[in-house]
Amino acid sequence: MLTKYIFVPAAAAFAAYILNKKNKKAGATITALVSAYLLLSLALIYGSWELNQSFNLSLMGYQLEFLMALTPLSWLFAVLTSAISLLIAVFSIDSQADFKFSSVFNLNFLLVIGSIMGVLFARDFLTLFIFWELMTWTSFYLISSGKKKMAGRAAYRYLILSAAAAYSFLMAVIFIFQQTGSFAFEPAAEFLLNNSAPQSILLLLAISLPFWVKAGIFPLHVWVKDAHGNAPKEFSPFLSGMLLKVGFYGLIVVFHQLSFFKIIENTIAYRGLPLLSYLFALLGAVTIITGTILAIRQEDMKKLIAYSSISQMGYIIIGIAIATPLGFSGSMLHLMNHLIFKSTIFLALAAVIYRTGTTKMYEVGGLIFRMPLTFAAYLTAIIALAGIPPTNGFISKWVIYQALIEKGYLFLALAAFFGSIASFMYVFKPLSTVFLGQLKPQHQEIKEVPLLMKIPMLILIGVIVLFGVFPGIQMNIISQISGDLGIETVNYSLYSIQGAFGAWNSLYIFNVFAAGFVIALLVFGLAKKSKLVGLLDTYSSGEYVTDAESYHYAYQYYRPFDRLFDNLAAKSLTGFYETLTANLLKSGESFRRIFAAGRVQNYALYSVLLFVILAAVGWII
Amino acid sequence: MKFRNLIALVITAAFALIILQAFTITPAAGEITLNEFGKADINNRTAQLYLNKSVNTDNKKVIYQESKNLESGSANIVTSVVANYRSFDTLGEITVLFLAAAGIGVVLNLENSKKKKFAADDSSLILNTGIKLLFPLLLLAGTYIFVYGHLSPGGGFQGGAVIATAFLLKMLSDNKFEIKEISITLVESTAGISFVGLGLYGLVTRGSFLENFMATGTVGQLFSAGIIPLIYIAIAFKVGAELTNIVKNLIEA
Amino acid sequence: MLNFLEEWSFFGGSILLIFIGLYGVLSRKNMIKILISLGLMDTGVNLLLVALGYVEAANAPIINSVNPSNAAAFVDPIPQALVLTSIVIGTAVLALGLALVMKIYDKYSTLNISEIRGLKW
Amino acid sequence: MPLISSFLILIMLAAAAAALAFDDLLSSIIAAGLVSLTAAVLFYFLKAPDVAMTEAAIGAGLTTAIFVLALFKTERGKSE
Repeated sequence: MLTKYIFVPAAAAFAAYILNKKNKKAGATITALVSAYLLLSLALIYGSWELNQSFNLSLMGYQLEFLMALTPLSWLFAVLTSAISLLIAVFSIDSQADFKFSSVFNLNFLLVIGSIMGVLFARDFLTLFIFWELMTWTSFYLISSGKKKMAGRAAYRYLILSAAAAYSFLMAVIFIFQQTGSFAFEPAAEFLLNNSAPQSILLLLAISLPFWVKAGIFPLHVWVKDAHGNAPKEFSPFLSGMLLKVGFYGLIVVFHQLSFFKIIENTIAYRGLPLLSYLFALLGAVTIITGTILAIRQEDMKKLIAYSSISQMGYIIIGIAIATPLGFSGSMLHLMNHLIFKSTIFLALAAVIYRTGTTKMYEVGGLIFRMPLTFAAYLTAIIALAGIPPTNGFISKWVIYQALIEKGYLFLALAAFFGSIASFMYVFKPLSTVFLGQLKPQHQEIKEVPLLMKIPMLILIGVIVLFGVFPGIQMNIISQISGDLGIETVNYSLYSIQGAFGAWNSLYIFNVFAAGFVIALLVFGLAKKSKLVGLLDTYSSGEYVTDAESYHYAYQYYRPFDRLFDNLAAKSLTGFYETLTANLLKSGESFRRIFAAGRVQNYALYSVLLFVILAAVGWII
Repeated sequence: MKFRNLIALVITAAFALIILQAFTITPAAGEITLNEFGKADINNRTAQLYLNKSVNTDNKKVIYQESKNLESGSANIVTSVVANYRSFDTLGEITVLFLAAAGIGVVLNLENSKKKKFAADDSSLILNTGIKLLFPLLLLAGTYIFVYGHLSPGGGFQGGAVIATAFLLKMLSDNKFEIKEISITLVESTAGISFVGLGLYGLVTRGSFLENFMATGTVGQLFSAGIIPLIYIAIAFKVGAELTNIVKNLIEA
Repeated sequence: MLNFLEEWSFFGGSILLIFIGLYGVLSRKNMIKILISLGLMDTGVNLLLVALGYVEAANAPIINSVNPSNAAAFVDPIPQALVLTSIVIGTAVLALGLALVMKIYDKYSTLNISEIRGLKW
Repeated sequence: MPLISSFLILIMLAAAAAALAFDDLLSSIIAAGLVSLTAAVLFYFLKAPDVAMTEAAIGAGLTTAIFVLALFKTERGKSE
């Protein structure tokens, strides 16, 4: 009964499309209902891991077999998908009026959900490929339906990278199919294990390429910024929260279920880790540093958070690559937590954009007085992102640090620490410029967002703190996953996790923080209040300052810090790719000049010459 | 001689040598080769079936003015190939012709050009009068050629070309003579539609496109050969209109 | 001897005609001449095809009072039928080419193919 | 008959060569028309009256006329 997770959203998609033409809120409502239904029925099949389904299709004389099965891993991802889509759909019910193509948005959104479900339950390459492509295409339409001019270009870049990677996937899969005669995972894994190691590694790298792209790991991260920054504001949380994570799902499948780690087990190692795995972890470290530095320089809030997403992906890939029990658990924890707090951030920003209509940070300010709940959601989320207890972000990072220090990977740990500290720098920038500071005159009349937008943010705040105190809830499913994949499980209880050098007990920490919070609240309530004065009520040496904006600086917020990295950032990877393309085109141009100098008859001459040569060869042979 | 011509000559000569080789080589056993000149073995070619007017490979004898109700009633075998056995092919070919004519119209873009007539005002009286006399005769000759296409050499293509030539001469000699675009379009599309309509009628009544659905009559009589004369008339009008259109476009460009 | 002469005059002649046309296409600079050469190639190919279907001492494939039945020897009608349409289409294509030449002449005022700047860079 | 056809083919080839060799385009076109005309006669010798007719009407007649038209629209038209 796994096909219903695909076909219910698909059927609902068209219903939503038609009904949305009548009523602008119908589409998002249907999306929310379908997501809730999916969430509910997924909860009901929790634990029945033997569930599987296959159906045959006869196409032009070929028998195609589609295999689907439920594993703890796919269950977790499916739950995350439906949960986040539920929240986003509820959030977007009221903002549909902003949309020019809201019917198409809901159609594609439901199709994305359905195709992600298809990817997650697929047990053979063909099914995986079909739904993967469907997901790519539908999300391509979603990204390109963004309001900005750049949206189409960003989506195009995303599509080109995804398509190129998908072709490499397809080629490797067809090669394997030729050898084994089946598309299913198990015979493929068996074949790859018994094959010569270099070839297997190459095949698996080709298979994993689309997942690297989707996860946005360092050399392939170039699509992430523009896609996130230009996607519709309701889709950005899903894009950053879920779509990137599907890449990690694919990577875990390749690494464990297709036995990539078993194949490279006996290759050259560095500190007990196969060199290739270490390389992946290193890529993660580079991703963290790149994403962090570039995020600090951003002026657009959505692009800033997009870079932050890139850097957080680095943590996840490090943990997955080193594949120790702690590392894997940390990665999965961080994966979930990142999904939660990043969606919160994007939803808070979406609320800001919904009210102000701009994504430039220096065009807004002082919204704390007008949108306090949004501010609270954003604040909680960035505390989690920066990894400060008692939020969930701290725990996952803590577990990853433990895993890195346990094995002594110094550089990786350094990158992780750097990313964690510097992350507060870049998330503080929107906090300071958007919510604090001076309220712009044109935003005086702004109100807090409607109730339906508040609810998802409130839920997410609650979840952040809940998982910050009780990580055992997450560890339950993670231990099942690691058991399923053959990784040792970490000792844990409801509120504590056993690390390499000691246990983490979040209940103590939470109590300490709660006590501190209560004390601070008491001080705030009892002590003398600070007096709010108007910004212009100040002495300025006899000059009158009439422009409030002069006191609120938000543009180039971290200029002194940026200056340190100016040279480095000038050599960005996007620029490198662009130079590469330009040089390639130039060399092609010069090649063309030699052979196609613009004389029409030369072309005729070439073709006749070719014909003569072919005929001569045929005659001689 | 320039260097470039020399290269062209050398390449052409090499090509020619290789192709000529195919005619002089002695074939190995069982190898399909070109015949020697004049030694084509009709009995082993598809043409034999068409000559016997029976694609069922039974060797029927067809006698002029006697045989009745044959598969294809045309006395001219080339006609029965063009307009009956391979008439779908012919439909495609007149489509190509139509596309070429349309392409010329598009390329020359008549709206923008200055509509300068080719014929000078002072075309001589002799030419003018001669063509005035010749014009109906040419039309008649063209009509004869395509109406008798199934009995004697000739047919739609030739007849259409003769008619187009008649109009060409008229256009060259007479400055005031003008064919309206709409009449050409009308003739052409009517002819095309009737060709396809004949085919569709065959499809509906006999089960295959362009199949003969009329009695074929006696070989050698004017009213015989089923739909072949009809198809050839359609082809003649279409080819005539298209060639006229091409010529008209070139003249008025 | 005579048969050999005839064979080589038809096959060799038509092939030579094709290659004269090909040489013209490759070497001439004048666009109208290139089109003329294409027309020559066309004729050569048609001649070769019809010559391949020729049968010695046979009749044209028409049943009439001179050849009252299909028992008489006929030449192959299929190449003839194909060549019939090929000639018409060849002419139409040449006319299309000429229309292009006229347009190019309007723009560049030259028929010389190597002087047309739009094709160079 | 072989002699006549061989002779005609020689004429045809000579006319084809002349069509390429002439500097004057009008002469070239006329020579090409001559090629078509001889080809039409050769088709008749090859027992292909239908093709001969087509070649005479279209190849020799119409094509030549179209070429001449195009010539007068381009190079010859310039001197007027």
